Amino acid sequence: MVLEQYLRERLQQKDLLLMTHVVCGYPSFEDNWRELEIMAEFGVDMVELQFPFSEPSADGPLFVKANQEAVSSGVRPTDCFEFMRKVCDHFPFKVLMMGYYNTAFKMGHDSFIQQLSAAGGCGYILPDLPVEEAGELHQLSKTKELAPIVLMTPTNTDARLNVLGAAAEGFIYAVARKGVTGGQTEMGDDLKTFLGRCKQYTNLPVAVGFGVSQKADLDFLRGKADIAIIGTAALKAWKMGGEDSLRVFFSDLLS
Amino acid sequence: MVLEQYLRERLQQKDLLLMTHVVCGYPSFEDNWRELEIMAEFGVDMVELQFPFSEPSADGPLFVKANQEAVSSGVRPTDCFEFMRKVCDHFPFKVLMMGYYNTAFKMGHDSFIQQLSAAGGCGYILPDLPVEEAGELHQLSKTKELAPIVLMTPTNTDARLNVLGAAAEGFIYAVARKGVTGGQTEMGDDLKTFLGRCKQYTNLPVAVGFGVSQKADLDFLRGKADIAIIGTAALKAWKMGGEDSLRVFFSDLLS
Amino acid sequence: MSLFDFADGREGYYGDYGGTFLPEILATTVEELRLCFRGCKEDPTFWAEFVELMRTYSGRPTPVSYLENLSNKLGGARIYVKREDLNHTGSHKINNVMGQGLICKRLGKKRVIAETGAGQHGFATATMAARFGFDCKIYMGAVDVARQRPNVFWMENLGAEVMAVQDGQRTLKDAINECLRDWVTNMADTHYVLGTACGPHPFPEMVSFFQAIIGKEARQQIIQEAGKLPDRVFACVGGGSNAIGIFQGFMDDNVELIGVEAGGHGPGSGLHAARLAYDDASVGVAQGFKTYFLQNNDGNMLETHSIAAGLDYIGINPILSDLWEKDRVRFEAATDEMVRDTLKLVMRTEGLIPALESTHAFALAVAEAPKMGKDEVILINQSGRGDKDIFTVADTIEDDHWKEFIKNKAVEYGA
Amino acid sequence: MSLFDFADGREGYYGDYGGTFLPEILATTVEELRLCFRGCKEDPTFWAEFVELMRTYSGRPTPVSYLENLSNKLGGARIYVKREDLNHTGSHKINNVMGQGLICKRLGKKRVIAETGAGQHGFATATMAARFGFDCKIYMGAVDVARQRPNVFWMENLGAEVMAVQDGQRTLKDAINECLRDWVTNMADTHYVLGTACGPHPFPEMVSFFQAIIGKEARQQIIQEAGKLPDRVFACVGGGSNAIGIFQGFMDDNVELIGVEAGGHGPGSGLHAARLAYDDASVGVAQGFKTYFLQNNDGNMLETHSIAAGLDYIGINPILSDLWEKDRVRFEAATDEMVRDTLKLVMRTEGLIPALESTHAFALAVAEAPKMGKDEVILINQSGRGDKDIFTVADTIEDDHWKEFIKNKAVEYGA
Ligand SMILES: Cc1ncc(COP(=O)(O)O)c(C=O)c1O
Ligand SMILES: Cc1ncc(COP(=O)(O)O)c(C=O)c1O
Repeated sequence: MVLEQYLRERLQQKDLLLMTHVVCGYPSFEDNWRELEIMAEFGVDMVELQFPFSEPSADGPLFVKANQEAVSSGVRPTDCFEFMRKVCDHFPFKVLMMGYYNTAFKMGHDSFIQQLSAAGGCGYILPDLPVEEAGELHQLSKTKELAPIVLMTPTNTDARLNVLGAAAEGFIYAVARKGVTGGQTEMGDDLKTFLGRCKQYTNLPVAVGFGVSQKADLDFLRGKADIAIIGTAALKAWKMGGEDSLRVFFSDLLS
Repeated sequence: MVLEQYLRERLQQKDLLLMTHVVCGYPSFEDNWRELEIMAEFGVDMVELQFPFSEPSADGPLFVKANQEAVSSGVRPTDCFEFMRKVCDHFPFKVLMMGYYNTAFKMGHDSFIQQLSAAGGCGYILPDLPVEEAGELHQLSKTKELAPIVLMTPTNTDARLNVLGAAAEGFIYAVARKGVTGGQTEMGDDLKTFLGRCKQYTNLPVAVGFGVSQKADLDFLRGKADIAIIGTAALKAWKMGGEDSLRVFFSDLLS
Repeated sequence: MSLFDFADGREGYYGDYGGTFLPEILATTVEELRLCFRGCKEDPTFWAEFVELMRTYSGRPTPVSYLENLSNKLGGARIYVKREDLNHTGSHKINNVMGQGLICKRLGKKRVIAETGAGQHGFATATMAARFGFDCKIYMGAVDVARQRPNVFWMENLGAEVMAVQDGQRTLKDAINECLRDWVTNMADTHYVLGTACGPHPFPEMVSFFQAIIGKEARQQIIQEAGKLPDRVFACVGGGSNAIGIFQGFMDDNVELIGVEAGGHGPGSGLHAARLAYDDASVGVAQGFKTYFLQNNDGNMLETHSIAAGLDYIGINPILSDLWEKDRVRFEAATDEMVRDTLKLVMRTEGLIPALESTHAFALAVAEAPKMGKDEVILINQSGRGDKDIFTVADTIEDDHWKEFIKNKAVEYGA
Repeated sequence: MSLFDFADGREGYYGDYGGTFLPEILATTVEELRLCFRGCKEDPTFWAEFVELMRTYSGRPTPVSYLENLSNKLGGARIYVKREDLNHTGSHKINNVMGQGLICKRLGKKRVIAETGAGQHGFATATMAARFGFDCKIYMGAVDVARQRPNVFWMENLGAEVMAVQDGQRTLKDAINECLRDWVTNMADTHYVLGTACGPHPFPEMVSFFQAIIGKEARQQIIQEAGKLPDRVFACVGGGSNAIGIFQGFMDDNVELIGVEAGGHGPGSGLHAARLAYDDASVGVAQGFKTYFLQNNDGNMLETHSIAAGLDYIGINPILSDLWEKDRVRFEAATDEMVRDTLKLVMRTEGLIPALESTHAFALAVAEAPKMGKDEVILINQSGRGDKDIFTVADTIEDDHWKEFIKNKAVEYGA
């Protein structure tokens, strides 16, 4: 797989990779671009581009607002694919589509895979699409070497982690805690145990998301996971002070 | 009986007697007095002094208001008896107590009869006291030669009129129509028939009340009844223009 | 014990109370009504027709619910509730009203009138009139019209004309006077649907007859649910129809019956409607019958007050006056404050919202239950539901969100 | 015909519709719920416990009433009504809610959350929580909080916390999203009491299971009352729980089933909530399940509208989507205007005040009855009572007295 291979290569050079997140068209595609430039500056390895959806039920307040404002300002999936194409052409990091299943369902699985591939994406994260329902889409993904990202969570039983591990490709998205995006996560023994359990059921690189926001979190994760996912924290920084504060955020994070 | 005898004597001289009505203390006892003076001037034969009650459910709007205002300005039954004493001492006409049964009930039958007699009244009209319930009071009345006035109404069956006739003393109060005081009454065949029915069941003089308000009514009643009862119409006249308009009212009525 | 055998020959009297004190013009109408009612009462198919109507239209039998949480919390008697709140239109008033609808049909009349205080009886009567196809006019004191607008709204939409009575205190008793005035004028085609077990004979008997359906059901149900007869039965007493309704089920049993009146601001305050529980009432005759009234020494009626509009009445069911004197029914009063607290308790503990009237019965049960044994059983009559009381309850608990909401609505309406 | 045998092995699917589309974090919780529900469904004592609870607490069985006046007036089919309005809290929502209360108890959880639009489901859930002793938080769109304040008032007084949701359109669908967010955070001690037969499996099946009590009762009752099965059964469809509830009673009979959606301002207006009756919806996946949604070509949800807040929803019961495609259920829509007229008609003719939601079902029945034979029978599900709608109804009929009353109240409140 393209994505897994990419990650493994990067992991040769860095002990903890970084994936960041951008909500397409929020506040605007121009802002997105400037965010991405900074992320690239700081050597981010992967970026999720979230396709805005009207019912973002797994997201926390900040992303909910971002989704809604993007939808109501008229951001459409075609705009997002177009933007993705430009991003992939220009930046060195890998790009994943992130969003809710209805966006893919409504355009049709075929069309979704086709367009994602054409836009240069190398996978997708659809948090409301459980593996049982993902069969056809995962199958189609293979034809374009796209990685369907599977999430593992602390509430999953071992049996369930086994099923999830078997379905996963590219990397595992390990959800650091219960709840929606944007809350606080305690980096402690529970998380460590959980990540240990994940590793039992997958050989793929493990990315940790939900509440990763500062240097200490990265220090904690080093050695226990392969990728840190920065979501809400970066958007917060951007909203606070644009480019300057996003730069400060990343330099603190990676200091 | 004192009252019946008085009426029979008067009927020797006039073919239709007149009974009028005053709500004690409304608008004031002074007003009452001036009304009575005019009534006396016009040769009225009998007057009902209504004792104000808080629940005057058989009265129409004008008398309802009169009752309520009198009650809330503090007019009490003792005041009414006192006033009656003065009226009886001063005027030639006969005076009846008119009111609701609770006034008599609450002071006690004995006390009621005693006070009424002491005040010079010669009978009482309690429209919410049916003859079945009036036994004790009627009995007591005899000791003081007070006449308990019984009402006959157009809805009564013959059997009922018979019962009413048997219980009556002084005169019969014939209610000219359904409804409460103060409405319009059609002086026509129905009333004629009804008065005919009344006469079948009583030898007492018959007074007609409810809606008698003008000369034409008196003309109609002459020969069919013995007494005309003027209630609301006189109060209306008084309220419109005091002494002057009450005088005009009576001179029109008796012209 | 039959309340209505009139063995002493004084039909319509319960001890010294009751009777018929009406203008003579109504004698024939009332006699006609009395005879019609007698016929109905003696005709077993009539009761069956009534029960069937209430079953299919109003959802009877209403259940008896066990309040386990409240019982445990209070730590004494087991508390059960007869759920008259589940009736169509939300209170026991519908029992009487549908019964009188059947009577009105038998009388061949086409128009009904009714007084109403809280609006529950007017609402029920308007409903009955719509269902039976009668014309309907509801008399309601102007003060009550102003404070019970939601009920007025529904009455009008059900096709009734609602007349705001401007006389007297402009509350329930004045509405009754207006009804009597309408009736003496229109008795030929009009039946007066009196809303409680007051007024001239045969009303107390007739209303009790229909409301007896509560007690008949409740007796069977409580035996089934609780495994025994109740030790005490609590009912609120306005005019006294829901109370006599449930009490009749237990007349011959060793069951203590407790009527709960509106204590308002408490004894001595002059602001209450407790006729028997406090010392302020005396025997009188008004509005067609003899009973205890809140009146002054001259026999003029006093102002009354209660947080519950439906209990805010000067007189009381003459049957209850008699049963009280005979020590068969105990009388207590619940103050406005007790009622407020009890309502909150019952809502949170059991998910029930009793009408403010009914909450009076709950209040006394809550006060007495802790002192009773765990093997003892209390039965409360929940005469109605409290949704209707939202304005009153919101006012008394000073709910700011509600006030905000109303203010915003007013602005929407161009205030 | 069993709707829930899942003979094709795709548990939770009804044809192409249904399924479970939730964040992975909820997988274990939903599986636990599914297993608990399976256990309950297979345990006959559970159903008996549920029926008993509904009998003693909510007054079930609710009756079936014959509307003789309306039938005669329309001159066609004989019209009967299943009276879910007589339930405790005033609608069929309580059936589902009490059932889920029992489930929650079995799960050993101590806290419930629920979304609500009109407020009926929130009111019912707050009631259930008080009765079961659960903590309770109700999510309600801020727009709905503003327009349904009376229900909010009672929820709060029943001890629930009501959260005004400020996201999205700030109506029902946004409240569902908020519930899902709460649930993914607090699933360990919290049960999500979904209010209609939508959402992820097992909710559609579970809600249908409890609401089936309507159809079970109704089938027996209509045979008893009308002497035959109905020819047509009408139910309004918001999420689709009362409809599937009554329809299940007649699945295997030769009975036409009609679901009535919110036609709002009519077809083509863009202001309605008709998923199946009009052409505007398409299949999608949102809020945990696959069904027809009112969405645009990108899969983003459209704004919806109805005079009845409880019908104002983007999606529809997946079982009904399937039954519609299989021609087992016919779908129609009633416009706001039809609903207004029908409400007036039903109030004046029969003394019933159906909820605006339920009035949609009446509207279609009234439209079709005249064209049916006198020997034919219509059964309408009156899912709730309309008292709760007083603000909406008063607004739409522009009642000036009501507005005056509110303005005066506002002044009293210091406006
Ligand atoms: C719910 C409810 N309970 C009780 C009453 C009091 O009436 P009664 O004493 O006749 O039952 C009323 C009167 O309106 C009422 O609405
Ligand atoms: C009275 C009533 N009927 C119907 C509905 C619609 O829901 P459903 O389609 O799930 O029965 C609601 C929803 O709030 C309601 O309150």
